[in-house]
Amino acid sequence: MAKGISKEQLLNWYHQMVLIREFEDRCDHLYFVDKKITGVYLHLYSGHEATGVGALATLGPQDHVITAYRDHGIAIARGVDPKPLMAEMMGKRTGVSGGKGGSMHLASREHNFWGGYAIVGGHLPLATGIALEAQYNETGAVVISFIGDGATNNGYFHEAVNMAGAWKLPVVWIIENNFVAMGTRVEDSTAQTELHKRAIAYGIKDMGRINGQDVIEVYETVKEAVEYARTNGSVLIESLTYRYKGHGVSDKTYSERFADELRDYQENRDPITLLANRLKKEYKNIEPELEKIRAEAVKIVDESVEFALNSPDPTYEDLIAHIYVEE
Amino acid sequence: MAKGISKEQLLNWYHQMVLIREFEDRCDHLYFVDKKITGVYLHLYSGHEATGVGALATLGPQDHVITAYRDHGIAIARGVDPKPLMAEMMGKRTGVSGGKGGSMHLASREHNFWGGYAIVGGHLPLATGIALEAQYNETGAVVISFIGDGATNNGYFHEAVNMAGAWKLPVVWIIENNFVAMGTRVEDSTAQTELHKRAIAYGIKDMGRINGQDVIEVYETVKEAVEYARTNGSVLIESLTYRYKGHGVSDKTYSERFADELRDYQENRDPITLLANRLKKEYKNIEPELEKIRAEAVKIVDESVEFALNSPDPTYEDLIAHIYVEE
Amino acid sequence: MAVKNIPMREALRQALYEEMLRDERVFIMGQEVGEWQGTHRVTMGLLNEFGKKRVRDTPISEMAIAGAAVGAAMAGLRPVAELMTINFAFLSLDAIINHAAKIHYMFNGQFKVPVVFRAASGWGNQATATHSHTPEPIFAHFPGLYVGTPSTPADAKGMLKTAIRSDNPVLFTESIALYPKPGPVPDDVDLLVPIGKADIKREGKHVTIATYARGVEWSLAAAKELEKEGIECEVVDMRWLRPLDTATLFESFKKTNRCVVVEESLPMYSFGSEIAAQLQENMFDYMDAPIKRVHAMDVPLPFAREIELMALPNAQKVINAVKEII
Amino acid sequence: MAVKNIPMREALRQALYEEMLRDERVFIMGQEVGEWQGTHRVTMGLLNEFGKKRVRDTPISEMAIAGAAVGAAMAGLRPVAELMTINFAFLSLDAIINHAAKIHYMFNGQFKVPVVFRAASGWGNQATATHSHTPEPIFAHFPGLYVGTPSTPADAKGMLKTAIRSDNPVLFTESIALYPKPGPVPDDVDLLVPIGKADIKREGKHVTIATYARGVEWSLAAAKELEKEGIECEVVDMRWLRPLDTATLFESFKKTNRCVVVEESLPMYSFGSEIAAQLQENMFDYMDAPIKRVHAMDVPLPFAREIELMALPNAQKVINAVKEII
Ligand SMILES: Cc1ncc(C[n+]2csc(CCOP(=O)(O)OP(=O)(O)O)c2C)c(N)n1
Ligand SMILES: Cc1ncc(C[n+]2csc(CCOP(=O)(O)OP(=O)(O)O)c2C)c(N)n1
Ligand SMILES: [Mg+2]
Ligand SMILES: [Mg+2]
Repeated sequence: MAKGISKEQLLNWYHQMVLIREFEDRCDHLYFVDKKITGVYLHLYSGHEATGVGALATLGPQDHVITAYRDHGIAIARGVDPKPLMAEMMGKRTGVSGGKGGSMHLASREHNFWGGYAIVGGHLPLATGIALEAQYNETGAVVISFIGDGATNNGYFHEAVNMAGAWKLPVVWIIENNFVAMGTRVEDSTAQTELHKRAIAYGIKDMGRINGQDVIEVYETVKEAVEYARTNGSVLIESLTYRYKGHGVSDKTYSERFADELRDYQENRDPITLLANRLKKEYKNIEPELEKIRAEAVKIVDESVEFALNSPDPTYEDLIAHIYVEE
Repeated sequence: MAKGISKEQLLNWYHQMVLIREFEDRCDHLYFVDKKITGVYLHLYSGHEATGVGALATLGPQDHVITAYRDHGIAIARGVDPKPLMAEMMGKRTGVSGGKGGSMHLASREHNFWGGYAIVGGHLPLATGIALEAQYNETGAVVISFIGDGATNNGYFHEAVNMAGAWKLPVVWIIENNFVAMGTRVEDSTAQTELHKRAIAYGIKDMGRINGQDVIEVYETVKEAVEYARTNGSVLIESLTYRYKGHGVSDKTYSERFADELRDYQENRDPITLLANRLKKEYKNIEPELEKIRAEAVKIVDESVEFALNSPDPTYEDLIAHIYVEE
Repeated sequence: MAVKNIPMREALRQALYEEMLRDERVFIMGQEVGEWQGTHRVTMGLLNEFGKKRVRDTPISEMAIAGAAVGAAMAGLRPVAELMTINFAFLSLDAIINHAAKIHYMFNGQFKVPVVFRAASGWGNQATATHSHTPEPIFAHFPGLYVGTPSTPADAKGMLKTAIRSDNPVLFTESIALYPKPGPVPDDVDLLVPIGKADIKREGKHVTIATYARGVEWSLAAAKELEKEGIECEVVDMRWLRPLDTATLFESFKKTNRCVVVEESLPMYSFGSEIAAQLQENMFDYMDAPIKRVHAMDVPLPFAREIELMALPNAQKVINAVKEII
Repeated sequence: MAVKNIPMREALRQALYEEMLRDERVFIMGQEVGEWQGTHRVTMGLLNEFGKKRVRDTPISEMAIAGAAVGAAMAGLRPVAELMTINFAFLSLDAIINHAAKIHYMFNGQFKVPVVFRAASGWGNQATATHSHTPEPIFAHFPGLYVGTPSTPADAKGMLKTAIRSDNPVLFTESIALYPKPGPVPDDVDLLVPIGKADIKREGKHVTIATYARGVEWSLAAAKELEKEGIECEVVDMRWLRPLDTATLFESFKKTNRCVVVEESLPMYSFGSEIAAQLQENMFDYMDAPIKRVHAMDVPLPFAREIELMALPNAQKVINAVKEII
């Protein structure tokens, strides 16, 4: 495993994945128990960590990232400070989007993280447009655009990916196939369950299916894809992953409905455990380091909650600000 | 050629194809010269005859047909009387759509011809829905839905075909690939120029590319497709054909722009000439019969023009009728 | 006839259940209407009852959901297509306006399109800008479509049943905030509310409040407060934005000579605009004061609870508007 | 400064040409804008001038055309996305309303979306129901977007230039009927018409005619006729439906105390509704008569020329409306 990937890098990924998991668990708790997060549109990334972290590890700061509403983990993997992220969950003035976007609309301009978007598929042509700018200005940048499995059945997907294909735009389209869209299984929404094959319809490079639970496999495939896209145009990857929580916090019967499958994933295919086991196998006595990382993640999340709770609410002035750019 | 296809059937196809060609040439003349057709949204089917005629020859009266705005030839091939068709071109009260639909919105309920539609791609989910009724009521009927090459890049195509695939609905999707959408060539609008391959994206049967200029090849392939669709669900066929006129009558520089290509098609790959040559080869002394058919077609078109010209205009009562079903 | 107190959600479910029992051609399609039991639980239990043929989970394909429903309706079925929330119906706009609403006319009556598009509507639950629309007036701009949206469980049941039985396409929206609210519903399988008929939800003589859906709740609350001060409001629930029952509205206005329009939607080119325009045009001689409009603030709706609530209409805003013209 | 008499089509072309020369970030995308030279010939010659990078023919993908333009604008370009006709913009509604108009707000100002959506609008040329919309009011319902539509070549050029230079998203529609009509245009590369500023196209004291785009032509023709009878109409070309210049409108109304609203669009929940509502609400004490509305008939528009023309507004209908309230 891990050809040419340093221990440091692996530990960094481990850190990010654990941080995401902790952040999401805390969001869950803040919603259900503490009632400090009140917005019911709260979609957690738990289970998907390896895909987000492995994919974004391939990018430089000049590259671009965009995703749908399941965006917490993507923001963290892109290096956005958890404090303003947690503040956004609570609708605080100090949130990344000033409390106006909420969980589904995190973004950070300075990280070239172009946001989470709540209309299924709506961000896909935005990815095409952002890539067009890269090509237009010859910046050499690449866009990674995440896509839910369910979103691939939407007209936006078709039009956006086809246009990017026709214009040879540098986008790595990554389908995060967690096998379900809300409650609809992939096989119930299309007769083509191998979603990567949709690349054929657009004449773009099909990089097949990967094990999205394995951060190293994700990293290596996406790395190749990013290099390809930088010069040759769009690529499609299907990353097989799994959603640990309900669709959003309103989906309360999820863990019953899929109890067995869920247990199987958590026990045998958990991305964090997988990476931990590999690290343990490769590097002797690494346990204390992993423990330290975990403790650190908890502390970061604690601090983010602290920060959010102590932040002010937006005011009437915020309500009426930014409807238009002042000119 | 023509295994098991009777002379009578071939002559019938010849009749239909010639009738379409005559009808379209007359429309052109009525628009440009006689100024009796005034609507500029007038898209002629000339050049496509073999695809429409060959495909619809496979259907029974209980089956269904739907298409886009390039619908004159489809209506004729489905057996709709040219008189009310021509009347519709002129916006007469006796037109198939009472003069309210015009060239782009021909339909005949009694022929299960569900219409031409002017919004690119807009009729495709209608085809899905009509097929759903067939499945729901177990009528055994099949839907043939025609699609322009340009229309395959629209979200409607993706969603409609995917849904039909997921639900195993009996639709034969026929792409009439005339290589161009208005002025945009297929290769400029997608990196996947083999449009039939889009079937893969939906897990439906891909019946490949056929020579859409050859009525027999069209007939045989679509026949197989219809049989398949009746029990197994959707099929996609790409029929390669060619547009003899501009996109619509407003497209006046077309025949200059593509002069060479156009000449090549007209001289070497004309669907009517092709069929005539085959008939001549197969059946001795058939020329007089073909001549008779041609004369007959001219007469039918003459009569349709006569009928249309002598028909009354719609009135104010027509203007306000059928906004809603009275109930 | 028995009358039961049930939430609007349940009233809608009953309407669907009864109409599906009554007419085999009626079926449901939409995202999560089946296994999931409906995003807002309106289709709860129906999959079990009627099976997958008549309760169809769809892909996330709003164009095809609406368009296929149109096709199925033309072919003789009676689809009830759920668009989950009205926000996603923006993606169905062409299928609804250019197809459902125009096909009967465009083909000179050859085809009927007896389809119902159902969608949850409204905001105030931190759903943020893209998920916080009440755009019924946008859809009601176009002829060929009926647009209805109920304010009580009884209306919900009766209007939805009428919509399903209608041979015309209907956009039917349901206020998310009203789903759990109970109200009396007569136990009548033929409970029908005529299309295009408004309903006076409270009589009064000093001012007419023209409203619909969730606006009725705010208006009735305001009326209750104002009563204490001797101001009697007549609350006219328009129920249908198209056709618009101006007759009932005008009748009320002739009595009160004053009107406040209350809606959850945005201010411009909206419900309040049309009502005000109609009244001043047709009731000019009866106008004792300008028509006032209460509506959402003219902003994309934000996430944070505090400021979102500032932007939402409420009873107090209705009271203030009434007082301005009384 | 030189003034040239040119058709609106050419004025628009000049605006595009000059802004593309001025700012490398400005580019055009849309169906048939390049090789075909524009469906309505507005982009004629621009491909030759600027090449494929800056004049981009697109697939028939209205969702992606609008959405990709939004993305490119966020990333720093200044796209002018042509949607061929406004009818097809129904398929772009979500990208325009939920994305272009909301992104600046939703992300608290982090991103700007300096995109212009251009589309030909209007009807009366037998385009039939699906191709005969003037739905500008629908789009103008939503905050975050500007909506402009010119009535003269000079306005066309000045407004489009302003739209392109604006940091905000603009929906810019162009009346198909007005494309060939000539008018004087100052030869000024900085000809700019401020966003949200109405223009009095004719002064008068007896009645205000509030209108826009093609309505101006009908209104001016009506005014000319009415002048013969001593009725002086003030024709206010609103130019922008959002922001709406009520100040200019109110100023005019204070003088005339009467108003007719003229639009090419459908009657309900439309431009006339909003103008009438605004006037009665804010100018109640100045109202000497009800505001009258002239608009398309409330039907899906038919093909046959005879009956289509019956449904279209015209100068005579404006004259009749004015006479009703004078
Ligand atoms: C256009 C649109 N339709 C429907 C919805 C409601 N919705 C939100 S998320 C979702 C499921 C998306 O599933 P998928 O793309 O697989 O992403 P996942 O949630 O699994 O990450 C649906 C149907 C929406 N937000 N937008
Ligand atoms: C949604 C939509 N976009 C654009 C148009 C304008 N338009 C009409 S026909 C056409 C080209 C369609 O080409 P194709 O699908 O290849 O069919 P063909 O004309 O070749 O038969 C276009 C762009 C339209 N009518 N509808
Ligand atoms: Mg999923
Ligand atoms: Mg074509």
